[in-house]
Amino acid sequence: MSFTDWLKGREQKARGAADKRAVPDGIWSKCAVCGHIIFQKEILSNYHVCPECGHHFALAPYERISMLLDDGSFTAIDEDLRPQDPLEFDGRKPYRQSLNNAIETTGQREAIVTGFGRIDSHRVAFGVMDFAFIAGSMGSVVGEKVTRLFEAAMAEQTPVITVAGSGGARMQEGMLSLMQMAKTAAAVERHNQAGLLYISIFTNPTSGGVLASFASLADILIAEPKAFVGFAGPRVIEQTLNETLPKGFQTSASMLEHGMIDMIVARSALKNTTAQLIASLGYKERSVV
Amino acid sequence: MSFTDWLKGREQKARGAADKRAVPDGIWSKCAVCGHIIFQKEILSNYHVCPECGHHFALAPYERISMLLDDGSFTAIDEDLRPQDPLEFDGRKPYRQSLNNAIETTGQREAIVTGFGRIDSHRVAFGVMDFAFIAGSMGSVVGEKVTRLFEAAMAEQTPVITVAGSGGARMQEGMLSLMQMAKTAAAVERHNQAGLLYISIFTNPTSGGVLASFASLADILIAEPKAFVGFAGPRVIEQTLNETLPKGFQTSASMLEHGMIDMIVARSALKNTTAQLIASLGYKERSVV
Amino acid sequence: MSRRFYMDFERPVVELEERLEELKKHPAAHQPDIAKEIKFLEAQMGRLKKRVYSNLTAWQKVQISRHPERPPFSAYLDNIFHDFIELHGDRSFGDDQAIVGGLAKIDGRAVMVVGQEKGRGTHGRLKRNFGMAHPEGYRKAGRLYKLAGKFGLPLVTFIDTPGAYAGIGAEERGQAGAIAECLRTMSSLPVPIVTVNIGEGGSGGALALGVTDRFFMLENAYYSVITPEGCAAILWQEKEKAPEAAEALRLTADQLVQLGIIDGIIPEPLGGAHRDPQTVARQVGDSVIKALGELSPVPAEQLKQARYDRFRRIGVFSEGKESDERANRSNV
Amino acid sequence: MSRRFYMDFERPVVELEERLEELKKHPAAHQPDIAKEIKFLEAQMGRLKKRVYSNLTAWQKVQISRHPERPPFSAYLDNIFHDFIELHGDRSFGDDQAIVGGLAKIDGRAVMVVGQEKGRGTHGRLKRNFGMAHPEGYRKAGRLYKLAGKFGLPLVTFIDTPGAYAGIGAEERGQAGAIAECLRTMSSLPVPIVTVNIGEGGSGGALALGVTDRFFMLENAYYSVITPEGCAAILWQEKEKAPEAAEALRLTADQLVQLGIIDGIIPEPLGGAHRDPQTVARQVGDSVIKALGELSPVPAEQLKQARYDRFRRIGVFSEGKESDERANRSNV
Ligand SMILES: [Zn+2]
Ligand SMILES: [Zn+2]
Repeated sequence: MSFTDWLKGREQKARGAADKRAVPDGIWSKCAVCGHIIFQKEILSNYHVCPECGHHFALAPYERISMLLDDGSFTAIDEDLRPQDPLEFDGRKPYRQSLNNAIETTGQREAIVTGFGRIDSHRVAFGVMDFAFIAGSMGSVVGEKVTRLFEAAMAEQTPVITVAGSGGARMQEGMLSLMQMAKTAAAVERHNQAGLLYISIFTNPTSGGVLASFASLADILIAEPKAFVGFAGPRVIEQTLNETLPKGFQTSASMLEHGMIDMIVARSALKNTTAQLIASLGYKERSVV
Repeated sequence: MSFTDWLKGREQKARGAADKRAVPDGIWSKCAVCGHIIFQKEILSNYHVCPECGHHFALAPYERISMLLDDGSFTAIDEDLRPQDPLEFDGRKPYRQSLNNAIETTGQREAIVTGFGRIDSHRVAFGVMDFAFIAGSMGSVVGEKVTRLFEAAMAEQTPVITVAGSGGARMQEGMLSLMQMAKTAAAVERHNQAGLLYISIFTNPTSGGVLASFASLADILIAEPKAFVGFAGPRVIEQTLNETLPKGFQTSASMLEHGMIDMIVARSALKNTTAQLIASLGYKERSVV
Repeated sequence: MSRRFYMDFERPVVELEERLEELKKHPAAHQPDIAKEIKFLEAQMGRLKKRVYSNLTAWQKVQISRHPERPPFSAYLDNIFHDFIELHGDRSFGDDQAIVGGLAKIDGRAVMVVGQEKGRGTHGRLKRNFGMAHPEGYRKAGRLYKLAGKFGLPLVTFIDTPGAYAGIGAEERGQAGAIAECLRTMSSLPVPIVTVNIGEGGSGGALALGVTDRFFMLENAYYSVITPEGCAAILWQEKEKAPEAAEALRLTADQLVQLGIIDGIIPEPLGGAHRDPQTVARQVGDSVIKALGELSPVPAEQLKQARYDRFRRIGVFSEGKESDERANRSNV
Repeated sequence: MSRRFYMDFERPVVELEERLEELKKHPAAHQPDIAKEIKFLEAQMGRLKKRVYSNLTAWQKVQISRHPERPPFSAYLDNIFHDFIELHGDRSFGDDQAIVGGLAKIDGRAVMVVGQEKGRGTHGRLKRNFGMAHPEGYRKAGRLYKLAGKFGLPLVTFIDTPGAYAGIGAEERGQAGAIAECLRTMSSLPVPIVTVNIGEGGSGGALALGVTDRFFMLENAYYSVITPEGCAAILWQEKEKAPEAAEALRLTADQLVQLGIIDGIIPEPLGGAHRDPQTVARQVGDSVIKALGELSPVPAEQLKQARYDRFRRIGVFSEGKESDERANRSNV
């Protein structure tokens, strides 16, 4: 099983929606982790977290926006950026076809939504990735949108918040994808050197070229509970080592224990925590620099 | 046995001179490590290194100066700084007495000699510690002389080279000694922020408050072979852990393996290496900053 | 009653306390003669406490600073600060629980707060390694210092450690270098720094949180270049001389004010901070708030220069011809 | 003769080479008819080599880039640079032997040089972990980058890695973060950077040495977002499709020039760099020296801006109303 398959498995497990049924009282789902039966409105009121086991189901970008940003405050930017097929990449499935499928399934044009909004009235530049769009992979469009987001935030002197969920760089755009790592890292560094705040939130899963570029370069790194967070896929590591991995390896808890992230924050507390961080760090007195 | 005893044992071992005899052909010594009999002039011509086992014998400051700096190029500064006994410290032996003994034995006024000289014609600020002076410990005078050395180097825009050999902070000056760590670290940092080069050389032994302050903050860290380099004394660690320490622990080789120093350089190559480093790093083109 | 932890010199106080409590529990406690004895003993108690605690030796203070019930950093965090968000990890090896840090507010002002945490109870102490940090702890601290610098947040640090941990992994991962980097970073940080030593100030491991603009000590805290035991082992060749070493090292708050090394002493109730943690915390909070108020208007360059000068002038030595000696004792 | 390592597609060349060598060793090699055959075979050899090596597929180039006799970074270090002083360690955990770096001179100019070293021989390869670095290797690289920045030394990097190491310790010590920090540091380094990919350019682990002002590749080197095998396993669900994946990924030097990602190709002798390491090294040296000559007069701010722009413009996408599409293909 490839890393992407493995991730997709996790993803499907994570979407209670996969197991959605209608009964007279309403629509219900079954938590893929604990088996608990949950009514849809209960899921919605509980931040898409299983009330039984605390599993954090995957979110679509606009669900995330509605949970994290002030109501109606978000305005997308660069919505009209669309992927091309510069390598005319033809694997088992042509890239064009993968793109069309992803666009159809998610209703998005690419694996990230970027724009400006408010968190507890603080204006922020905001980007949220969509793992459902070709495993949240970063190709030219994701790289460009992330870079423009940081540039726009610099122009406006606002903090940036990103929510990552990604399998890594997008293979089908080859080296153009790898170069987005350099491009986004450079943009983050400029924003950093301007003294501005960047908060990066890792959701399940965050890995590969996204974790090894912009997403790791924030002032504050937050992970959702029980998220997969790691550079290499566990299958790759198992093949390298020819042994099974320790329990809890590459989870947000392990990342915290090994000093890689600042904190794990449950989805229900994410908005408050983020707002508090921005209140402390987001608008410094320039005089002290 | 205390750390200082242990260090003193090493020190005595290291000084082949302790075992010096006169025979008709000249003066000879016995290497305390391998037992080899060495004539004094052979020691001198071999950089005070045992030709049999490569053991680096301890050097007096002016021996070090003659090996590392261009002949006759050294001019000492701040020679007239002398220790006081601000705490009127009275251990098993009064501090005044320890000082007088040290001054008598070493012919030095304190545990460091500082000044300016040339290495392969490059002008440098230079400081060398004397372990024979109360275990090379850093009290007010050592801290002040190190600080003045960095300040003078900043004024002249020259690199600084220090040769450390120290058991740590000087207990008999209490907190005044601990504060020298902060004072010297701050001076190094100013010199660093001015874009100037600092090369720190660890000799046997370098430990405690000297290793945990200015001596570790250099751009390039060099250790002599087989030197003891560590923060805490091995006896302290053994007591903490209640077990014996791994072989080679806290040696320059172990420091290299664990990524803490840039290189180990034999005494015979030290001048050349230092000169080469200064040639590359010491006189940068200011335009690029 | 469960026996409290007490130090040798406290025995008379504790014995009297126990007798008093026993009497008060007595069914006939309200009877005139017993009530009278209680009253008498209570008066005696006040005098006894004053006698025992008012003239503590250096070594007795060291013992109080190590009292197992002494309020650790977390007590001050809870009592003085609000909206604390802990920030974890050194971003390269681990999250050392012996040092705790994060964003918080004090009196409405956002600050970065970093302190050494000894923990409470056996489990807590083990988890915190008795407040003895590994290099990753100092690297976490350094990371938070820099974050404070980037965002212009004042830094408040709390010292309470017997010393940096002395162990194999700690040495192998560069304990000395990690501490040195903290000194370097603090020395040039462009924000106000206020430090409180709330208990043990053990050597370089403490100083890594102490290159500061204002340094306060609790009355019974100590701050020393080496532990009294370590000093005794080296200079007297016997650990039992720790009380003498404690005296000789001049490690108490009042002695360090005299030496010009610290700025102020925060009083403790008779017997130590653990006898009234709330009051002590409030007084610590007041000192920190006042110092932040003084430092905050100062421009960054001026702050850094003043901090440099503060340490620059510490040291006692003589200079010049021996006959014409001019001693530098500006700090004494 | 000891059998040389060869790749499948090289078999005809190797067989002919072996026959030729045998003939030459023959006692009667000087006799006219044998001498004539040798001459004939040598002519044939030239044609054969050209046929076999001139139109290599992407996958064949990947195989050449991994040839066990291919000159590693150390060969270039020895041949192009002089006065090399190796600088070790990340100053916090270890000294990763998969990345080698230090001060050196090239054509008399002092530079910082950092490269991935695969090692030679079984022992050497193991010691170098086959050129796959751990986080401490990337942290060492980052430390040397900053040192170059502080002292205004141009940075020369050599890429040759299948990828960053994928292992438990590597993950636990923050492989992703360590790579990201390298990208960040290189992107804002105030000195000229020149990079040569001498063999394998495996993904983020290679890019951590490649945020540069000039990027050269040896003719048979590859540079890819993922190894062909990895790509085949994921997209084709079978590793055996690696040749197809190699083709699809556009990972060869000439394809990357076309994509505007690299600046130049340094030729190799027919069959690969291992057939004439000296000549290849000389050509690599010439390219580096020329690039350094061009970049050195450029002021730091301008260098940094140009480097930002270089990566800023990479990416292929369309923008605007779908009907009125304006594609960004500036780099193609
Ligand atoms: Zn559940
Ligand atoms: Zn010997």
